[in-house]
Amino acid sequence: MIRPEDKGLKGKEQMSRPKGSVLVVGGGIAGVQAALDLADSGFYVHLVERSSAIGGSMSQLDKTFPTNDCSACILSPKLVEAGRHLNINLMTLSQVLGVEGEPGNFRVRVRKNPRYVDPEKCIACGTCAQKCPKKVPSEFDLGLGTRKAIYLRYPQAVPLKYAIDADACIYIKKPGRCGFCQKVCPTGAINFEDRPEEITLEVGSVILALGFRPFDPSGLDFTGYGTLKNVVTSMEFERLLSPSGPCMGHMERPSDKKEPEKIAWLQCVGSRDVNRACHGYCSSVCCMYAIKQAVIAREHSESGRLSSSIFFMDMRTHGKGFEAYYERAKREGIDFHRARVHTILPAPNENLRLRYSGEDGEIKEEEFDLVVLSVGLETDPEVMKLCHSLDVELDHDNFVSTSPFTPVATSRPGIFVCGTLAEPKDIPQSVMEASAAACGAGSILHESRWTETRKKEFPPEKNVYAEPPRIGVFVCSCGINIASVVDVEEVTQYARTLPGVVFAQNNLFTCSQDTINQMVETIKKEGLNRVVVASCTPRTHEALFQETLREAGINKFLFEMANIRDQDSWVHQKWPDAATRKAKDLVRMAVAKVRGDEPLPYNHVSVTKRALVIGGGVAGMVSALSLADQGFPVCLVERKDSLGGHARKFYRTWQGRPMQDYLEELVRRVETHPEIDVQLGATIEHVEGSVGQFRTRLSNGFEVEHGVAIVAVGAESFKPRSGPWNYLYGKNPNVHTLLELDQRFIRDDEALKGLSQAVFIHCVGSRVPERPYCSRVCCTHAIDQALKLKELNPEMDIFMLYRDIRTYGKREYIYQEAREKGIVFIRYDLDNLPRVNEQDGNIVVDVIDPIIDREVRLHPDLLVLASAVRPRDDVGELSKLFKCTMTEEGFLLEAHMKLRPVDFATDGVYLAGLCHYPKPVEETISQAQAAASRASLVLSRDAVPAESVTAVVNVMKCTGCAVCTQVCAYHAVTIDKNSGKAVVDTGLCKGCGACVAGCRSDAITIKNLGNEQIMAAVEAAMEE
Amino acid sequence: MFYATLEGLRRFNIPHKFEFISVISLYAQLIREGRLKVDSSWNREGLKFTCQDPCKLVRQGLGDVVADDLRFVIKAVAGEENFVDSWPRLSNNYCCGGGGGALQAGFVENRRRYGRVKFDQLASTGADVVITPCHNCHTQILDICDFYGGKWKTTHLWNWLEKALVLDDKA
Amino acid sequence: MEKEIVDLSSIRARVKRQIEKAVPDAHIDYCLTCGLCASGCPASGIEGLDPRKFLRLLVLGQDQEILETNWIYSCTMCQRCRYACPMGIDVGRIVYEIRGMRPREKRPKNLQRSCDLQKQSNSTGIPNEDFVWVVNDVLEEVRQNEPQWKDLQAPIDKKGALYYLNQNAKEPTVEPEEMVPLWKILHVAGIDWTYSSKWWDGANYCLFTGDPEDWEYTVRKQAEVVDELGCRYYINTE
Amino acid sequence: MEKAKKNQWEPKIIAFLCNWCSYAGADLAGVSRYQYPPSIRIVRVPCSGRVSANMILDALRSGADGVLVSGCHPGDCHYISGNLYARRRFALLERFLEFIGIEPGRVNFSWVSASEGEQFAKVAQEVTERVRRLGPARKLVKEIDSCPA
Amino acid sequence: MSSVNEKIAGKIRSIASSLLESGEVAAFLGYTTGSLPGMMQPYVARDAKEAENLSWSSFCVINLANYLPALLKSFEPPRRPNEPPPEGPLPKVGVVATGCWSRNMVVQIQENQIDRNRVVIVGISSRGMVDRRKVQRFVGNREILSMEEQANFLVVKGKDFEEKINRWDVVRDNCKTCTHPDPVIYDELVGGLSGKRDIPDRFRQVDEIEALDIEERWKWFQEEISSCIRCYACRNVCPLCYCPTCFVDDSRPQWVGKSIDRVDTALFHILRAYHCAGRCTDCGSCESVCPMGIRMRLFTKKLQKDVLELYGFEPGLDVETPLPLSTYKVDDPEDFIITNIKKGDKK
Repeated sequence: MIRPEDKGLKGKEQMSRPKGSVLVVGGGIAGVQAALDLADSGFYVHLVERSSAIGGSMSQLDKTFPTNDCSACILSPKLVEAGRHLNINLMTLSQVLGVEGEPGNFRVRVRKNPRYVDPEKCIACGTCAQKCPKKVPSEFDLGLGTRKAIYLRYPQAVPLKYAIDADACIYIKKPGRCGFCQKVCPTGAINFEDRPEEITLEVGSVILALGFRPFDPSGLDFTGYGTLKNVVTSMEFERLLSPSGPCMGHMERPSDKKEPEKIAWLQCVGSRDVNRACHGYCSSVCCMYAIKQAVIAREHSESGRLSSSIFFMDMRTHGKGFEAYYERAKREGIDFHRARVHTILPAPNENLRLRYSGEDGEIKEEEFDLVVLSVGLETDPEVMKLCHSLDVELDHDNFVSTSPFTPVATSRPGIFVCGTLAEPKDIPQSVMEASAAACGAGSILHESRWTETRKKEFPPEKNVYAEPPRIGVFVCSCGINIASVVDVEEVTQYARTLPGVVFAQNNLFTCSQDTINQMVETIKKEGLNRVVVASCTPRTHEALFQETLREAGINKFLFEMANIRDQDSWVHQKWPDAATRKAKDLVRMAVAKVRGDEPLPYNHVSVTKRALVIGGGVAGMVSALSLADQGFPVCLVERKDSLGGHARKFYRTWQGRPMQDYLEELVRRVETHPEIDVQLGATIEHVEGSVGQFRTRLSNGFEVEHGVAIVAVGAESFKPRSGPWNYLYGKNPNVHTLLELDQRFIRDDEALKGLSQAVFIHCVGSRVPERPYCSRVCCTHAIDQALKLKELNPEMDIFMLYRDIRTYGKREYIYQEAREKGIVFIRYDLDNLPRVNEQDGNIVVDVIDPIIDREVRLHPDLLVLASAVRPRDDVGELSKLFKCTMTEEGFLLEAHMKLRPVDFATDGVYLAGLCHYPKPVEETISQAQAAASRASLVLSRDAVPAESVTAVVNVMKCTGCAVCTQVCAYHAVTIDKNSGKAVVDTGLCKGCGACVAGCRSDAITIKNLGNEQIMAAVEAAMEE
Repeated sequence: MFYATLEGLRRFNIPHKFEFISVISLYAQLIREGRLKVDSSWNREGLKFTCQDPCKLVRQGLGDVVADDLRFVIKAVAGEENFVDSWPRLSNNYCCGGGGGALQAGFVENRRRYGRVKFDQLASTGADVVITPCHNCHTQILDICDFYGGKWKTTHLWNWLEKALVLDDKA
Repeated sequence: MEKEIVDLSSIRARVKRQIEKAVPDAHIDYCLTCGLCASGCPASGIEGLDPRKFLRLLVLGQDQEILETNWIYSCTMCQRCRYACPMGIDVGRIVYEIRGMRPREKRPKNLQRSCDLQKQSNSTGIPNEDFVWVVNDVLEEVRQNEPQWKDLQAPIDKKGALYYLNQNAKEPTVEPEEMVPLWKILHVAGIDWTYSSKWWDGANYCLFTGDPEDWEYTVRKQAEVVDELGCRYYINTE
Repeated sequence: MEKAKKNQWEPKIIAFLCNWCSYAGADLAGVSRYQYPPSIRIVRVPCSGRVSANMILDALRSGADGVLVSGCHPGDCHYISGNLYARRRFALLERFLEFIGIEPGRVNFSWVSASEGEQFAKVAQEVTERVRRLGPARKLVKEIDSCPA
Repeated sequence: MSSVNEKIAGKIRSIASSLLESGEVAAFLGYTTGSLPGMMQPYVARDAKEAENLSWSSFCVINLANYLPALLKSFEPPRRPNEPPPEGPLPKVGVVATGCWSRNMVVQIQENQIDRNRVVIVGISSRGMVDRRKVQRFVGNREILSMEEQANFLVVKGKDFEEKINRWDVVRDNCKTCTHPDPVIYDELVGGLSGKRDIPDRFRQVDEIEALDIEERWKWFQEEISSCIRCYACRNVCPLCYCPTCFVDDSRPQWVGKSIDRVDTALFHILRAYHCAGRCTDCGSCESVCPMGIRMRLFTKKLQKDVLELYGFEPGLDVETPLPLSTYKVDDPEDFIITNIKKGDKK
């Protein structure tokens, strides 16, 4: 530890070399992602979490929108990874007390609270909790269930170590009174003498990822929360749905444990409420989670009779895939009522009665047996205190203040923020920001990369060539995800009868840390040399289990998965017997296949330390700078003759920051950066190679070798030149798109001041059949423009014709400001579109005001169309070059909607900006920084792992006919000049198997995926 | 009306030396202090009581505190178990429909239509007695009870308080 | 309501502006048209209106309709809508302003008369002497008929009493015996209290007509009386 | 609960699904809880281009009542063009099998992307119905009684 | 022997002997007369003298391309698998090629089985080879002792008969439907070229089967192969079947059982035909050598038809156009693929 007085002359020297470690505060998904990004790109990370386990709010969720992924299932692997990461020092039950120093050189005081359980000794057997006589409400289950005084935060907790709640523990309060846990603990892990400890960490930068807490509606008496038993919050409802929750996923209502048949969701509880909740912001996620809960609740409904109603103000499904999710929910019969309810009324049998007014004013009443309050997100007062003590500025809603151009930087240099601590947001956005914060935190420390990290060593691998197969089968219940449909016990017993299987067992959660650890032991103890896990999909969990094999000293390729959840229990819920039979078949197939598996080498590809960034807009430039600032050379390719992209046309951000000033500075920095080579007027012609070693040819003939690529090619503004969304666009000179009006703002068009009436039409070409997504930015943009017009001429009458106002997050304040300034909002529907006509060259707009149900006629001298953001047509070509996929709408599709928002499924290729989905500039910037962070994971290394599952030639059978060379898209197979036989370059081979299917002679095969193995699986499928 | 004076003093910034209190708060205070001794044993039949929370006194006046006082007094007077609360209640209770001058303004049909909500709410409590600590509420609730065929008795609190009074060495 | 085209070549919304001038925190424009008020209001549907429609007419400048509708007398200004309104919009307050905008002759006669009477003395208009007489008469009767209450008090204009008690005009007018229980209660508790012989009425209908001057006048009078009597507490029975 | 009638014959169908699109689509069907008959046995292959005629015939020989091969839509192949080579192989095989008397519907091909969970469920449903209409496949299966006991 | 054949044979002999004489080729692959009437044998002449044994007739039914790779290989010095090939040119081989043989050679060149630089192709436009079985059918059970070829007739003689048969009536099916009788590649030409033939119903046999209903087709297929004895003559004679280990012999993986069970036989024929998809030049050797008279050409012909129909491709016409299964077009037909089941309808 360096004391301040020691600094002197030496201090300066030390300042020049920053610390190589980072503090991440908060172990939710954002904190975990930031920690993983940093730890994987050369920094040592201290991850401090207040509770006894990481996972945060996401671990409490049942499912996540819009993919309905099981939250725990997708989160677990990340938590386990963070928990096991060699370069992450996980400090649970710990609090940051203070941070001193400056960027590159912070000293952090951390208080480690006692766990009273020695984590080295605890095997999480649970005997202690069984014996513990003290029951207290479980905070993880929000008090709906109980836990003991010695407890695990949740079943898949990381670290999977029990902890004693000192406030509840009988012994700690009165030593000598209880102490059962100590008596029964088989490993002697209980340590009542554990004391708080204060330690000092030296880090170079800090990331705050402290998350949110759900709004507590107890203060809103009209909700009846706390009095009417069957009124619950959305977070409580997540626990009611969750298989690990208080009713094991059976969805029981609190009053009588009966399954509800009619549930209502009330939106905006604690959000968009300046009166009672004092939260004027929109919590951004509630609309989607309510729809998700409504959809999922139906699946949970055993009676199958569940009806779900959602009462809302504006439906805010503004994210990628959200609108489609909403539409599907509507199709599937979820009732959506555009109405808010004043008071939840009691009805007989503890039911609840909702009285609401239709948009037309008609009063209706409906009875429900459960009401869920869609509560908003707010900052925990404890967190506010910490931020104050860290000198990190909060806004008036107590979120951390950020600026649109530095979206993850706090007011204190060297301290970064991500996730919901800065503004309510969904998981992908939080994950994106986490990577962006990691980029920021790592950026200032890049000189010290790899100076404080350690390297993972696996035990030597056992040679299994000569051994007969000894297969272990692990059958997962996945809570009840599998076990509620498939008879997992029967499957486990059946597995034991299969040839080569010497061990089989059933686990509640095979991916939980304890099962993983136990699996390592089992492999060793039973001398297993092949493993089959029957659980979920290998697409998410294969890597985790493969690493487990390595830890047990087994080559990771001696592994197969049987997908008995996603492709069995979840899709055959009504046929449990058949699903069980199918599960057996799947296990038998996996066992048949694993028998033929052979150990494979772990291949590597050396990394060309250069990034190719495609697109010279804000996203591209920010990614380029973020990488270049870390010392990585970048080739930035822009198809136009100048940098700037879409942002050239923007007047200002919704926070009022002028865009062109920012852009000018950004362009200057890019153009003068020594590490950035800008290629203007060029497009991508040809790409070959793969992660670590790409070679790309540009249209100008320039060739670039690079290790990674970031695609940031932007999008276009939809111009409704004809068709139903035309609204006189291109026909009357006073009809503009948003960007066209921005142009007028940019050039200070005086004529705007003279206007007397302006009308904005929202959703022009968005949320319509041909473009069924929400363009996310237009509501905010249009409202900001309306405000700008009001600035120019306060007397101007302005009307906004909208379908739902989607000013999510803090943007809600400009919506409020707009109303305050007298801007009138009139809602319209697709079946009641505004009609725009011309009378003597003047624009006339007719629209029906649904509240008074009367036709309103407007006479604007400016009509602004908030038109859609549409994907560029040439994105398809580019995506093919990089082997990336696209959504149905034509945006680029990330590897995983929730947890890999800037990665492509193709390794080493990342995306940022509008080509991913419409988004405002602050999100574009954070995504660009996130992409840079992800890219630095590759660039910071000398070599990255390459495909092991590659093609291999049997020269005895090869005729040299060269079909394989012709069908290989990677030029990985060639005919050897000497032998005349095919040879495979394993560095290039991706293991697709096109060559195998093309070969008539069975002379080429894929390792561990040969014809014989596939035949074995197929034949196994047919045995009964 | 409580609010008329309370808000009048505040809004027009009228100078005054006194403290403006509600008789309900006073009852509660006196009972708590033991200055008023009450006994609910008179209520052998177990008459069920509920109450109206006058808007002017509760929501617009002193808030949930006075509404809680009201319940405290009724429970003391009629027996804890004989109080049936309504929903919504306290500061969130419905207006009876007679307020705001509605009783004076005419529009009887409208007033009763408004009062239907109050009627249904009170009727659903099954109470035998509805305590109305405000004359407007009293008149309106009497009227809707009669008009919609309610079976309860609409009264002021003082009648029952008087009934429950324990008079020291008076007898 | 008949459907006519609302032509908004420019929004005047004079009524709205007038209210905003009088009540700077009225926040009429904050309305999200979420319908929470309408769902909770017992007056929803009366006269074809509800709080949300009412606000909407204001926002869209349908001033004539606003000034003419009698819905403003079905709204009891109870402020329950405001209680839960996410924007805290005070429809009651707005209604108050609009009631005040009506010419007196177009206001409900009885309501205006109650206020006018109140400005003279009390809302029923019985002379103050009658009130004093009734109180004393009833008191005398109780003292005589109920021996245990022979000491019962009903002081009027007792200077320096700790408590001032107002009296709703209904009892002395139509059911004088209803005054007695409270006297007894106060008596048992040993409260030192007094009525006033003027401005004794506990009700105040000038709150409902919409004229702040009238309201102010009546409250001011009450306050003067109480301070004159030198009471520390003013007990309101409503 | 068991809706499938006891006496209703449930075919067994081998589905070769490419890892990147159709297998992911099948996962998504699960994640979205789209229900389809429990007749499909999925064999995960890296790419539809990995699937040869031999594999399809082997499935039928092994007793599968039907075969489904599903890959990425043209242009979406994770391996650029595997599905396009496969498309030619499958086109010829499909026609050939029909030529020699293997019923259309025994061997099926589809494109299902990673985002088409519902589509996958529908394909599974459709293929199951096709195969169910055809009844058990015996043409390329050795008769049991011809084997020595 | 007809004068046509004599002329051709003479030309072949002279070309062969001069090639051998000059040392341009180390061997010359052609035909010699067999021991039985109407039987011609492939023959390798290694010097000018042996070249005199070369002959030609309408009975040259075996595709000489089948022997070419092995013959070429025999002139390469032995070397270990990874040893570089010897410096300098290797000995060449001369070969006689009709239309289908030459097309077959093109495929083999595309598939690296023949080095074009090492073959001297003596092209002959085919008049169509005669199907001995058809001739036999013509004369019934009677034993044929000699067959004499005239320009357009065959004179078949037996112990007590003599039949004059219209030659075209007994020409093989594949030759009758041949559209490219001329050699597509050659170094020397014997006789003239006859040009591309337009055969409107070249797939008539396939069409007829296609017209049957599904069960009839299965019945036909089963009957067609029922007599198969798995002798693999068809495979052995096919120049495109050059795998070192044929799938029928392989046990890792074992795609097909080795028995003559109907299923094993069916799979053998399906896979054999499928392996020829897009490659078979319809030389007819397989049928010609089948001892059981199985018309396995129908299978390959079906594939040939589909390849032409779907991809507009005929094998062996040039060495540049890639083989159909080694290439693709983005807009290849895919109506057989389930792409979109009506959106939005949920049960």
